[in-house]
Amino acid sequence: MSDGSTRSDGGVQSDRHEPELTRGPFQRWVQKSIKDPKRVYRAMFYVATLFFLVTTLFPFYFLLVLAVTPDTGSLAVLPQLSTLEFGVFLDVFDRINFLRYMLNSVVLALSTTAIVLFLASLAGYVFGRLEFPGRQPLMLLILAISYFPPAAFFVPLYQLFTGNVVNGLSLYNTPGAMILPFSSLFMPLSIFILTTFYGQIPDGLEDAARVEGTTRLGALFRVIVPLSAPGVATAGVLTFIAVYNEFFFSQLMNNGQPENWAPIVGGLLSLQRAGQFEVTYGVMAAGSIIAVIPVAILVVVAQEKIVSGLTSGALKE
Amino acid sequence: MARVQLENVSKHYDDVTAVNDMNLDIRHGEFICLVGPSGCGKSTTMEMVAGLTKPSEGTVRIGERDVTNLPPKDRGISMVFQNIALFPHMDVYENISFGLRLRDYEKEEIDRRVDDAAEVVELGGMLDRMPDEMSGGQRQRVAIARAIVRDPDVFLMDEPLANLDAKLRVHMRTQLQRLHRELDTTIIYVTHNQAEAMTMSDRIAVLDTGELQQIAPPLVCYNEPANLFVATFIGSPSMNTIPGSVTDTGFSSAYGDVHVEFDPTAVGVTPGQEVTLGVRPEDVYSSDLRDEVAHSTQAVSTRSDVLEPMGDEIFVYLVTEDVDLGGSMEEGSDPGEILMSVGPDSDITEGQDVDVVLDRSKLHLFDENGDAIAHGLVETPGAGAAGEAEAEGDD
Amino acid sequence: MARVQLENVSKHYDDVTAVNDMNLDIRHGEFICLVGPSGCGKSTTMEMVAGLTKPSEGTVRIGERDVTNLPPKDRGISMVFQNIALFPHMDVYENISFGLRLRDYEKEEIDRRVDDAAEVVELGGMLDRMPDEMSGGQRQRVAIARAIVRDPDVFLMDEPLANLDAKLRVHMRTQLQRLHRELDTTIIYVTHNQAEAMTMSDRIAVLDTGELQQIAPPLVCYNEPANLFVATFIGSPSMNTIPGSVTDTGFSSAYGDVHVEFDPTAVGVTPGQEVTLGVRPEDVYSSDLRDEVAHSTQAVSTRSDVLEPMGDEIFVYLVTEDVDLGGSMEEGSDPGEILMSVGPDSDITEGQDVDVVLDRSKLHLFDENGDAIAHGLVETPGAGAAGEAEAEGDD
Amino acid sequence: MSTEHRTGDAPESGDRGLYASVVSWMENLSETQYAYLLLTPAFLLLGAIAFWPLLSTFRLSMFADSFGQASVGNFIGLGNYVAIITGERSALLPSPFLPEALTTRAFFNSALAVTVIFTVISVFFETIIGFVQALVLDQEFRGRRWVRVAIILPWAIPIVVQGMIFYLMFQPNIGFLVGTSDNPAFLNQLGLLSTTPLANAQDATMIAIVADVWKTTAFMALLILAGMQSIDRGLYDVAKVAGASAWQRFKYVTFPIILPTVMVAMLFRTIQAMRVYGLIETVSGCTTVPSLSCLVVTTFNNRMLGSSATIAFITAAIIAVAVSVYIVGYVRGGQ
Amino acid sequence: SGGGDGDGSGDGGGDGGSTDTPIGTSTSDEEVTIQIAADSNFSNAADEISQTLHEDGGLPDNISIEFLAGSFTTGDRRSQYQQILSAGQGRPTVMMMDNGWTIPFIARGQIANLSQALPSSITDSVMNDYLENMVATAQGPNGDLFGIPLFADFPTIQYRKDLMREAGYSDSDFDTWATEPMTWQEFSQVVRETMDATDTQTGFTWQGSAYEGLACCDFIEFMGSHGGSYFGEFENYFGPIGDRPVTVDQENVINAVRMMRTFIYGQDDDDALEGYADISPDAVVQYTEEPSREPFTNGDVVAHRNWPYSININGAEDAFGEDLGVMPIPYAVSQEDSPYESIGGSTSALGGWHLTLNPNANDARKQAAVQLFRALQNDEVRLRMFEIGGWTPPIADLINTERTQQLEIIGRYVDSLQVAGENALPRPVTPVWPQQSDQIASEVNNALRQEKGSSEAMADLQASLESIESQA
Ligand SMILES: Nc1ncnc2c1ncn2[C@@H]1O[C@H](COP(=O)(O)OP(=O)(O)OP(=O)(O)O)[C@@H](O)[C@H]1O
Ligand SMILES: Nc1ncnc2c1ncn2[C@@H]1O[C@H](COP(=O)(O)OP(=O)(O)OP(=O)(O)O)[C@@H](O)[C@H]1O
Ligand SMILES: [Mg+2]
Ligand SMILES: [Mg+2]
Repeated sequence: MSDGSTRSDGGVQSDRHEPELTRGPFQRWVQKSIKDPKRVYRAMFYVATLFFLVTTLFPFYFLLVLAVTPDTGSLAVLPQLSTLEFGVFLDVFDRINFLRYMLNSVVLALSTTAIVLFLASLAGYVFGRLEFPGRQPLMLLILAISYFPPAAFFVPLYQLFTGNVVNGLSLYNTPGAMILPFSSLFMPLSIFILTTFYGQIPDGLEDAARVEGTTRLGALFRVIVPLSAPGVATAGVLTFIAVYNEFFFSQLMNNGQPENWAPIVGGLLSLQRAGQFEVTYGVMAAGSIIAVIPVAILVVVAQEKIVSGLTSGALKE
Repeated sequence: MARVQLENVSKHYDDVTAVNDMNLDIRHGEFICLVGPSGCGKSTTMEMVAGLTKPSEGTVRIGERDVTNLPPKDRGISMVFQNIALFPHMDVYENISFGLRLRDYEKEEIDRRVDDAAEVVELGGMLDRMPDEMSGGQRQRVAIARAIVRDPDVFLMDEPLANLDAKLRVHMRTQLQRLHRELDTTIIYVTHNQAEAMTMSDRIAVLDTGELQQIAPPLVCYNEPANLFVATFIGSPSMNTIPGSVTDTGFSSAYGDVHVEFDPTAVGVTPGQEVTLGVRPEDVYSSDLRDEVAHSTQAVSTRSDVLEPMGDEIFVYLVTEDVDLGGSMEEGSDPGEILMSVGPDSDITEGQDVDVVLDRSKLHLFDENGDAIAHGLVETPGAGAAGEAEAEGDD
Repeated sequence: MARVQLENVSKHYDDVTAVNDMNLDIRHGEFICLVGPSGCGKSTTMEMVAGLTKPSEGTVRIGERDVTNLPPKDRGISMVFQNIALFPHMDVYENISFGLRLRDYEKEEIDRRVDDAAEVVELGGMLDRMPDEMSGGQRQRVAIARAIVRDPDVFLMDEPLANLDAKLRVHMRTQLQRLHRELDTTIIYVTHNQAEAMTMSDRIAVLDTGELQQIAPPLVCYNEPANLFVATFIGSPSMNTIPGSVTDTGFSSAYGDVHVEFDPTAVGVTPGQEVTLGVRPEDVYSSDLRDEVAHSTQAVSTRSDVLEPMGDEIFVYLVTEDVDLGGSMEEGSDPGEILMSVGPDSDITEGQDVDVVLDRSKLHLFDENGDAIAHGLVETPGAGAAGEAEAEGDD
Repeated sequence: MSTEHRTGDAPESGDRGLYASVVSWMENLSETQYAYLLLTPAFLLLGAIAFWPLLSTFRLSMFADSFGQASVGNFIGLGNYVAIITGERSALLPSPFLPEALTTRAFFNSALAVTVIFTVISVFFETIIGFVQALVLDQEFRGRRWVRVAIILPWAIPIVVQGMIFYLMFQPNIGFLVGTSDNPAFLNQLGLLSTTPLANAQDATMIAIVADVWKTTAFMALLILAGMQSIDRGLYDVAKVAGASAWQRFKYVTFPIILPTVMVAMLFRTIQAMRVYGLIETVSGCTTVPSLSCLVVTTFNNRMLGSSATIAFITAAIIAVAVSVYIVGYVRGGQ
Repeated sequence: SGGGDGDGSGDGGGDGGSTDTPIGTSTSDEEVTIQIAADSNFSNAADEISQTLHEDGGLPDNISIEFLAGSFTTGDRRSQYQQILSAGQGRPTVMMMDNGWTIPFIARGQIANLSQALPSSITDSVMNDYLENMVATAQGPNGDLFGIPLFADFPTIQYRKDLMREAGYSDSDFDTWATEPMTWQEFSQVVRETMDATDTQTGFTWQGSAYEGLACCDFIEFMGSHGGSYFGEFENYFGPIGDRPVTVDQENVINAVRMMRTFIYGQDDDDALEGYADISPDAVVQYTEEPSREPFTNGDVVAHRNWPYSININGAEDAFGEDLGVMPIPYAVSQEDSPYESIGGSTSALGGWHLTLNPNANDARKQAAVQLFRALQNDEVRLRMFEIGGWTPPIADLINTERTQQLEIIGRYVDSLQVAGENALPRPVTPVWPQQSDQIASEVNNALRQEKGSSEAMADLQASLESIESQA
C-alpha cells in the first residue's frame, strides 16, 4: 500500500532515476522512509513481531530439542538431526493413557469455562451496569477470594469432597471435585473482566433491546454478551487455559488415575519420572508439546470463531 | 386501549431536574408531538413512558394500567431512539426482526413483516447490510422499521426523521400517518421540525426546562400560545417580541415606535404595566399592503437590515431604531428588531427604509411573567381570532 | 489557501458505488452545502476530503496540494460527524479541547477557546458533564464545539444541527456563518434542511446516487434546477411535476387538463416530445388571484383533496382528474395531483372545487431524461426569468 | 394489555405459566433486588467452595501447630500471627517472613521481600510487553493468527513444564544459557548471571521473573487486545481529524478506554504474582526463592497447619494492601 | 456443622480401634481387589508382580492387586496420603511410603500398627532379617512395626574405569575399591589424577542443591563418613524431639563441609581442608540427581555419586557398559575413630519405601493385605522384584546372591551395593524433620556457595535446629 502511494508521488519517481550506484539499499530505504513515515512504523512493527516470536518461541524450541534428544545425548542449540529420536512423541502414548488425560482436561476445562462464563456474566452484568447498595463491598469480597493461596482452601474442601462434612457427598475422584473449586477460584477474574466490558456497552443498546421486548436477562444474553464478544471470548480463553494448566487441585482432588478424571498435569507428572530420581525430561517435554500445541491452536481458532460468532451470526435463528 | 397518562411525573438526576412534575393525558389513538428546546426533557419523558427510566416521582399509566414499575417489554410499546441504537452485531434483517423473533413469530410471518417494513422505509434491497455499512439516514430508517414492524399500542418516536432529507421526510411522514390510522395506535413523537409537528400531530406538547408549557392542537399553539415561550418557540422563523408597556390607549414599545391602540381594561391590563407584544413575521406587512390587512396598526418606520431569501419567501430583518445591533441576525426577537417575511417577488433591498404595519387580529400580548394576556388586539377583544384558530385546529 | 478539489473521485464498496466520478472545485472561503437523498454519498464525500476514506479512484486536493494519501491530521480540517462520536471517557471540556491539547496549546488559551466555543453552542455550564449525561441535542452541540474550537482551513460538517430545535438551529446557523466570515475558512456542510442550505451556502451541491447533479448558488438551484431530480429535491414542499407532451402550441398534460401555451421552436422542443412540466406549489394560484400573476396560464379545474395547515401557510393537495389516488398524499409529484401553497387566511376547504392558474414565468420544462429544457415559459422564451434568478442568486 | 399476538399461539401450558410468572416476577424486582438475585448463584457457589473453606481455615489459623498425634494444637488466638510477624517462628519456617537484616542477602531470604520484588518487576514487564504484543496483534497482517498462537503458547504451558524448561535452561552443562567458570556462556560473560544461577537467590529470583514474564505476558496481551477490539472505531476517525498522530490516538483514545481492562489485568496479575508458588518450586525450589506461598505450602506439607493457615491469611492481607493501591488509583482515575 | 473439626475428626477415623485387634488371617474365597498406591513403575509391571506374588508368594487367587501410579515426586505422594488418611478414606488399602516420611504418619497414628495387626510370624521375620536401619524408619517409639520395607536404595560412587585406566589404575584397584571403601582423601587424589591425566574438565559430581536430597542424603553421607551426626548417637535419630543433643557444630561436621567446599573450590577456598583436591564443578551447588548425572552420562566426568537407578543408565551398553565402576561411599573417619558408636566410616544414605496399611480399609481388604504382606516375605518374590523393577531387597543377604549377580548391569555391582546397604544410614525422621531438613539444606548450601564460612554456617544451623527442637 505504502509502496503504491509513494510511487504515484512525483518526488519518489525522480528518485528512481538517480544513479543507483551511490546508494545502497539501506540508504534508499532510509530515503523512502523519511518521505513516508509509515514505512518506519511498518518496519518497527515487523521488528517487534519478530522479537516476540523469537522470545516466546525460544523456550519452545528448547522444549522441542529436549524432547527429541535421546536421554543419553546432551542438549545442543543446533542438534544434529541424525541423533534425534522423534519416536518420543509416540512413547507418550505408549507409556500412559495420555489421550484420556487430555480428554479429561478438556472436559474439565470446558465445563468450568461454561459455568464460569455463565455465572460471571450475571455477576459482571450486575456489577458493570446496575447501581445498587453494596456494589463495591461485594466486588471486593469476590476479589478477596483471589488473595488466598489455593492451599488455604484445600483442607476444608478436601474434607467436603471426601464426604466428611456432608455425609454421602463424596466428589473425590469425580469431575465435580475439580470443577467446583476451579469455578469458584477462577470466577473472580472473569467477573472483573466482564464487569469492565459489559460496563462499556452504551445504555442505548440495552434500552433498545428491552423496548423490543427482551427481558432484562434477555437483553444481557442477546445484546450485551454478543457485543462484548472480545471480552467474553478472552475471559473464556483465560479460564479454559487456566483450568487446563491448573496444578494444585488437579493433583489433589483425584488419585492421579486417568479413569478418575485426573487432568493433564497428572499425566505429565507420571511422564516426568521414570523412577524416584530419574527424570525423563524427553517424554515429558514431548507430552507437553502434544498437550499444549493443539490446545493453543484450538483456543485461538475458537476465540476467533466465538468473537465472530457472537458479533454476527449467533442470534440468527 | 392505549391512553397514556403521566401523573405528576418528575425525574431528577444528580444535579439536574430533567422532568418536573409533568402531567400529560394522551388519549387513545392520539398523535402527540413533544417539542421543546434541546435538553428540555423530551427524551427523558419518552424513556419514562417506555419504562427505561424510572420516574423519581409520579405515576405512568398506559391504557389505565399503572405501569410505573412494569418492564418495557410488558408495556406494549415500541420506540425509535434518538441515538438510533441499532444492534451493531446484527444485519438489517436481524435488527428489524429482533422484536418479532423474541416473540416467536413464525419465520414466514417475520419475513413478510420485515419486507413490508423495509418497503415502507425504502430499504428494500439492504436487508443483509450491517449497520456500519450504511449511511446515517439509512440507519435511521432501519430504526424506524424496527419499531413499526411490530404492532404495539404506543409508538414512541424520538426524532425519527432527523437524518432524512426533506423529500424522504415527507414520504416517511405520510407513511407514519397512514400507519397511525391503520394500526389505531397512540403515537408520541419528538421532533424539532415545525412542519412535522404542525402537520402530523393531533396535539403538540411544548416543554421547557422539564416543565410542560402547553398542550394543545398545533394551530392553537401557533395562534394562541399560552405564554411567551410557546409563542417564540413555535413557528419558524420565530415570533417577533416587542417589549414595551401599556399606555392609556394601548401599547407602546420600549425601542422604536411601535404603537398599538386598544382598550386596556377590555384586555385586562392596567396602564403602566410592562408587557410584551408578539407578532409573527408573516403578520408584518409593508405599509403598501395596508389595505389588505383588515385590522392594521399604524405604520412603523424601520430600515431593512438583512435579507434572507428562502426560495419561496424572503425574510427581512427590520431595525426600528438605531440600537446596538451586534448580534442582531441571531434571533428575530431582539429588542428593536422585527423580522418580516415577504413573498419572493418583493422588491425590498437591504438598507432601504420600509414602513410596516402589523395585523392587529394576529397580535399577542404577554405579561411580565410571559403568560399570555390576549391574542388579537382588535377593538372587540380576543374572542374572534381565537374561535377561528380553534376551528382550524380541529380538522 | 483552502481551495478543495475533487478530481474524478470515486468510492466503491464491495457491492455499492457510494461516490461516482465526482468533480468538485470549491473555492477558498466558500460555504458549500452538500445535499441529496439519504445514502447518496454525502458522508462518503466528506470522509474522502477528510482523509478517513481513501478514494477508490481520483485525486483530492486541498489548497492546491494533492492530499489523496495524506493522513487526516495533515490536511488542516476539522469535522463534525454525522454520528456525533463524542469520546465517552472524556467530559465536555475534554472533548472540546481534544484537538487543542494535541497541539500543545497553553492551558489559558485552551480554556479561553473552549469557553468561547461552549458559549457559541450554548453549553456554558456543562463543561464537566460526561457525554452520557447529556441530551441528544446537547451532545451534538458538543460535537460542533469540538470542531469549531480549532481554526482549520476547511470545516467539514455532516448534519451538525440535525438534533437541534428550530430556534437553536437558527441561532447556530448564524453563529456558523459568523465563524465562517471571521475565520475565512472553507466550509463543506451536509444538511437535510432546505432553509439551512438556502440561507447559509454560497453554492449548493446536489448529489444523487453518488453523482453530482448540480452545483450552483442556492437560488439558481431553486429557480433553474439542472434537472428533474434537482427540481424536485430542492424546495419543500417539492415541486409539482406534471408529465405530458409538447403540442404544436405548447404543453398538454397526460392527466387532467393542464395546458401551457408557448412556442415550441423558441423553447427548443419538438411537438410530440414527451416532457415534464414543473411548477412549485407557491407558483400555483387560485384563479381568483389571476390578475396578480403577470404571466398566468389558463385556468385548470381541480378539486382540493387534503389540506395541510402549517401555521404560516397551508398546503392544498389538488386533484386534477379522478385518477387512482391511492398514495396521493405521499408526494406532490404524483401524476394528476398538484400541490398548492396558500396563505393561512385562505378559505379553501377540503373537497371543494378549485380553479387554479400557474405562473408561467416560473414554469420549468424537462425532457425525457429529466434534463432541464427551459425555465420560465413566457412568450419571450427563457432569458428573462433566468436572468432574474441569476441576479438574485448573486447576492 | 399489549395487542401483540403470537401467530399460532400455543395454548398456555402450566409450565409456560410458571415460566411467565417467574419472568414477570424478575422483571418487577427493583434494581437492587434484581442485582442481588443475579448475584445469588455466583455467591452460592463461592460461599460453599470459597468462603466457607476460608472461614474454616481462618479458624485453623488460631490453633498452634502440632508435631504429635493431633493435627492441630491448642487454641492460641492470634498467637500464630504474632509469632510469624515478629520472626519468633522463623526457625520453623524455611525462611523468615520479614528481612532479618538490611542486606541484599537478607532481602532475598525474606518471604515478603522476595514476593514483592518478584511481583513488582514481573508485573511491570508483563504489562509493558503485553501492551506492545496487543498492539502488534491489533494490526491486520497476514499470519496474524499464527503470531497469536505463538504468543498464547507460553500461557498454555502447564507450570510443571514451564518450570522444567527454565530449570533446565539454567542448568550448567545442560541448558544453553549457563556455562561453567572455564567456559562461560553469553549471559555469564555479560555478568548477568553467575554460573550457578539457580542456587543463587538473586539470580534465581530473576530467572523466575523471566519465566513468569515469558508465560503470563500472554494473559496481559490477550486482555488488552480484547479491550482494544471493543473500541468504537468511529472514535479514531474523530481523533484523526482532530489531528492526532498514531501515538496521540493511542494516548488519548485507546489507552484511557482500555485503562479499566488494563487495571483489571494488572490487578489480577499482581494478585497471582504475589501468590507465586509452583513456578518457584519447579525452577529453583522454595529454599532458594522463598515466596509467601512457598511458606504456606511448605508449612502445610510439613503439617504445621496453624502456621500455614496463618501465613495464608497474612499473604491475603498483604495482597489486600497491594490491591488497595489499585483501587485508590482506579477511583482517582475514574474521576 | 462438621466443617471446623474436619482435621481432627479425620485423624480420629484413622485411629479407629481396628488397629488394635489382629486381623484375621483366615482366607476367604471372596474376590477381593486391593489397591496399592505406588508409582508407575509398579503399575507398568503390575502383571509380572502379580504373577510372582501368586505363583511364588502363594497369594490366594481370589485376591487381585491393583497398583495406582502416583507421582514420583515424593512430596506429592506424601501430601496425597495425608489427605486420604485424614479424610478417613478406605482406599487405597496399602500405601507405599518413603522411609523418609513414614515416621510422622506413625507419630500421628494415621497408619495401622502392624505389630498388632499382623501375625507375629511376619513381623518377627521383618525385625530379624531386614536391614536394621531400614526397619527403624518404620517403627513407632515403642518399637512397634508400622510398615514392611519393600525395597531399599543406597547411593554409591560410580566412576569411569576407562579414564582411570588411562591414569594408570588397573582392574585390581577397581576390584578392591568395589567392596573396600577408600578414604575421601585418596578418592579426591585418584579423581584429580585422572582428570589431569585425561584432560577431563570435571572430576566428581554430586548433589549440593538446597533441597531435601542434600539434607537427607548427600550431607548425611559426607558428614557420617567424617564421623559427624545431626543428633549425636544414632539412637537419637528418631526422637525424642527436644530431648536430644544437636551436634552439627562439631568439628567432624564442619570438616565435612570444608571438604565439600574444597572439592568445589580447591585449596583457594578460605575454609579449604588440606589434602583434598579440587574435583567438583561449581555447579554442584545447584545439582539434584538428574542434573548431576547428565554430565557424567555424557562422558565429561570421572566420578559421580548417585542412587542405583543411575547405575542401570550409566552401565548400559550404549553408555559405559563394563567401563563403569562402582564403589561404596569413601570415608574420612572410621567408625572406630568417630565420636559416635554407630556412625562413621563409609556411609550411604538410606532411601527406600515401606508398605503400610490403611487402617480405614474394610476387613476383607485388610485380610487380603495380610496375605500380600505374607507373600512378600518370600525370598523368591523379593528376588523377582529385584529382577523385574530393580527394587533392591531390603535384606542384606538377598542383595548379593548368585541370582542377583546374573542380573543385567546391576548384577555386576551387587557386591558394592551390599556394602553400601550394610553401611546405610537413614535420615533422622521425626515430625519436625521437614523443618529441620529445610534448615540443613539451606545452611549447608549457603556454605557450599561460600555465602557463609563453614563453621559459621554450622553454628547457625546448630542454633536453628535447637530452636526447632525446643519449639516443637
Ligand atoms: N462501509 C460501507 N460498506 C458498504 N456500503 C457502504 C459503506 N458505507 C457507506 N455505504 C453505502 O454508500 C452509500 C453512501 O453512503 P453515505 O454515508 O455517503 O450516504 P449519505 O449521503 O451520507 O447518506 P445520509 O444522508 O443517509 O447520511 C450508501 O448507500 C451506503 O449504504
Ligand atoms: N444521565 C443523566 N445524568 C444527568 N443529566 C442528564 C442525564 N440524562 C439527561 N440529563 C439531562 O436532563 C435534561 C433532559 O434531557 P433529555 O435527553 O430528556 O433532553 P431532550 O429534551 O431529549 O433534548 P434533545 O432535544 O437535545 O434531545 C438535559 O439537560 C440533560 O442534560
Ligand atoms: Mg432527546
Ligand atoms: Mg451521511
